[in-house]
Amino acid sequence: MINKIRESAEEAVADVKDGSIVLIGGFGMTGEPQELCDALARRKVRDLTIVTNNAGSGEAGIGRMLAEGCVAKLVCSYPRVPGSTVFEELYEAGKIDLEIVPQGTIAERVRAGAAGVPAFYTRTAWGTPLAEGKEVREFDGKEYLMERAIRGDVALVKGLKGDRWGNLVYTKSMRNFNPVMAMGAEMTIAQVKTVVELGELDPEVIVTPSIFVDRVVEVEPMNA
Amino acid sequence: MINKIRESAEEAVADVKDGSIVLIGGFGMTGEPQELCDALARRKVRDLTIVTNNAGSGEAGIGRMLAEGCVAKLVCSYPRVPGSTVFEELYEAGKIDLEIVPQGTIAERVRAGAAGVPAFYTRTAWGTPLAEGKEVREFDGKEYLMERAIRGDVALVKGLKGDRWGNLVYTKSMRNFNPVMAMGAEMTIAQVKTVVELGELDPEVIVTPSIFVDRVVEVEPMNA
Amino acid sequence: MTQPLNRLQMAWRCAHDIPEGSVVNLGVGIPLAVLDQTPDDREIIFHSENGILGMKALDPGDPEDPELVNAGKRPVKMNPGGAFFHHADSFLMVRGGHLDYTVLGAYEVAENGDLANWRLPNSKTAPAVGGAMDLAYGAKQVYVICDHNSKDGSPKIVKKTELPLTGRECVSRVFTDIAVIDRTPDGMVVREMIDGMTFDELQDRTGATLRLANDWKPLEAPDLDS
Amino acid sequence: MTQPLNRLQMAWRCAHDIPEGSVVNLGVGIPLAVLDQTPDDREIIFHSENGILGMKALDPGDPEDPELVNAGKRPVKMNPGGAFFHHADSFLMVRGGHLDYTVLGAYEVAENGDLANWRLPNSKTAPAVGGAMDLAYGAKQVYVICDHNSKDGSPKIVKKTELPLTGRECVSRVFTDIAVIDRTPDGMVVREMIDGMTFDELQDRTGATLRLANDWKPLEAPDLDS
Repeated sequence: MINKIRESAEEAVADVKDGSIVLIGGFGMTGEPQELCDALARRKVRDLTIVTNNAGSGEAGIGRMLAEGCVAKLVCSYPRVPGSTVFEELYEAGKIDLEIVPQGTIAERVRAGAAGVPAFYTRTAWGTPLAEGKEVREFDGKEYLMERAIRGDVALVKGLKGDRWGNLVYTKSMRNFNPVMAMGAEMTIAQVKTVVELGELDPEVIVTPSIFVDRVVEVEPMNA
Repeated sequence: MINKIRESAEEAVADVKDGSIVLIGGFGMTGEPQELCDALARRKVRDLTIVTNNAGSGEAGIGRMLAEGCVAKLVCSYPRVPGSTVFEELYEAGKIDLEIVPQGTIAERVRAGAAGVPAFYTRTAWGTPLAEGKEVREFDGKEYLMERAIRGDVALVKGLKGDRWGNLVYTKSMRNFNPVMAMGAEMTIAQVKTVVELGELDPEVIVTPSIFVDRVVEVEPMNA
Repeated sequence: MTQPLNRLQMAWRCAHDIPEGSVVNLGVGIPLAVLDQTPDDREIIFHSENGILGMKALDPGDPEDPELVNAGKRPVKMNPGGAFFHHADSFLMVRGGHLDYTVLGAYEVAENGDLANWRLPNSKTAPAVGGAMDLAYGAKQVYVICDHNSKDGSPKIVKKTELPLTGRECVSRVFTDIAVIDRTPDGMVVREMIDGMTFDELQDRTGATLRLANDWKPLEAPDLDS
Repeated sequence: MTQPLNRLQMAWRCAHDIPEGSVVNLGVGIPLAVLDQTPDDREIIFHSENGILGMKALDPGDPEDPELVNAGKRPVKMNPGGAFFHHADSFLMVRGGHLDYTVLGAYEVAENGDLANWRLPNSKTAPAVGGAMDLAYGAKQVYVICDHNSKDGSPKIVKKTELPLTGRECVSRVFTDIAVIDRTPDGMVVREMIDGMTFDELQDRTGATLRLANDWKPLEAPDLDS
């Protein structure tokens, strides 16, 4: 029997290695897999590169991973959000690398990695400082930048419901980056509010099909 | 008030021009927007390039467009299906151009066109006859082909339900290429089994959001 | 001379120019106020880059749902006909040219339409771009709402930008507190300016070379508390 | 000598090698028969490129639904846990390396793993590739089911392919009517051959150079009507 259910966030992240590339879903607090991030932070994993849209808020989740010194590099579009004081301190002290990527380019680079596309061209950021060092190529009279795929070792995502095969559904705007990150890593770990019986999720409405998910853990969220 | 509902298939396709690139959803008969194709065929539109997975079956839908001489070029992965006699005759008589594209490359090229990506790299078809004339480039020690985006002038798709904003849902494996083609054209025309009131489709389960769809027509399908 | 428009009035004036049926993305900051200023009888589909089409401003007393927020991470609600989707699909919409309008803030707009809105010079804080660069090239029309001048009086509409760019030649119209200005192939054209202001006064407060439209009108907005 | 396996037996033998929990795509033709030959107590997630995970073979008497078909356009049904998605997502799964196995048919398999399965030489009919090229490079393991020899006796497992390629160096295991053969870094290794056949006889019927595994076993399958 296929059973991807894990008993705890600790168990689910127990073998994440130092130096991993970790994709993390969420947009600000909404959809951030906070309990999985906390479990990683408690393990004091080191030298992670994390790919996520923001830099965490407050002292839980991504913010806690930063505070615990787990993160060597942050790839994101917008590290400045209210409450992201930890990141700013590390950044000003030169203790963390930052790669700023336009929000849609993060999503597209991760999707490309998920789709076996090593590189693609996009207009976004052409002619701006974020184009520095990137190949420029003309198609049909317009110039585009070449962007490389991002592939994660691990993805941490948050869903509303999940089943033992790994199917996930979300709710409202907590969906955001979660299904994208879920496709983008060798090992995808999902925290959900509720584990449901196999077959309970309608095949028409599953957003992240089982194939992308390796582990599912039901957590009691702090801010449920 | 936004109202994308059209009264008939004829009205919905009335202004499709000769020479257009027309993306057509469906996989074999399943999900093929037959009544829209028939309406185009009756108009005897000429010199179309159609992008679709198969070459139609029988004498309705895509098969009828071929029989009526609407199609100058077919871009597809698999023109040989039972009942696709019309295509074979045109092909053997040299009366139609054929571009064979791997099935996933069709989907990815159309999605790229929808996403503002003019070109991307893929491993599929590398080292095969379908790689001829395509740029080869190495990333991380492996060679890939460059594929160009496909962008349609018109897309014809089939849904189960649609609303006046243009939101669509499908059922089971009729979904197939339909949501992909729906994203990929300047003008997307959807035939649905049922037009529903705005708000009746749950925002969590809409597969093709309104932004991609320009016209919706309720048809009484022949094989309902 | 009429008072310059406040922020809500600028948002109101911008909302006024967005026709029914448009799909519109609103940048963080003043542009998000367009959501509240859209006439109730006008059907507009608002896109939020975090995966929403059809969002709507909360009415006073509406419950706030932390799982239903806009790009500024503030709670919103949904119109009938709305839909949720993930970030890759959301930015496919943005980057594939599917949005009719985006409304963005600006530090500088150049007379060729160059936009700078993400990074101030000599900033010690970490850079942050969000979805601005995606939107600048993605939407069919890029509208900008910004004060006409910075607090130190320097113009935001300039001959040539000096700040790091968000996108080149992308801005189509600018709504400021004192004017509405189109970027056209022939340069910057003033469509509206507040009553009592002369063209010369407006030009003095502007870095770019302006031209006054023959059919220019006074810039007006209802009273709105900002 | 034992009878060569029929098509259902080849599919059964292949199904036997796919472990529980795998995600598997089946090519059109004999490979699709693997769907029917999978042990009931083994949970395998079957992918169909037309947008299905979790499909299942119809049981006798099950209704046929024209809107629920596999890649061969034949009706199927769903297992609990299945999901529908569109073609771009479906081929993201294929091309992004998310499938554990694909099972394909073959005209030729070369000893370096090159696969030709889409185009016969001098064919007057239109070419047709479907999803074979996507699958050949996409799945982690590419299994092939084919007769060991063509009707004219020529081998399908060859030194070097002569037909148009589907993919290079992609095949990992071949199930024929008389043998199971692995493609390894050291060449083609025979894991099983039917009882009573000698290695020399098998080699005579094969274009590629074979090596017999030390722990080779007889190739066996239950009676199945083809």
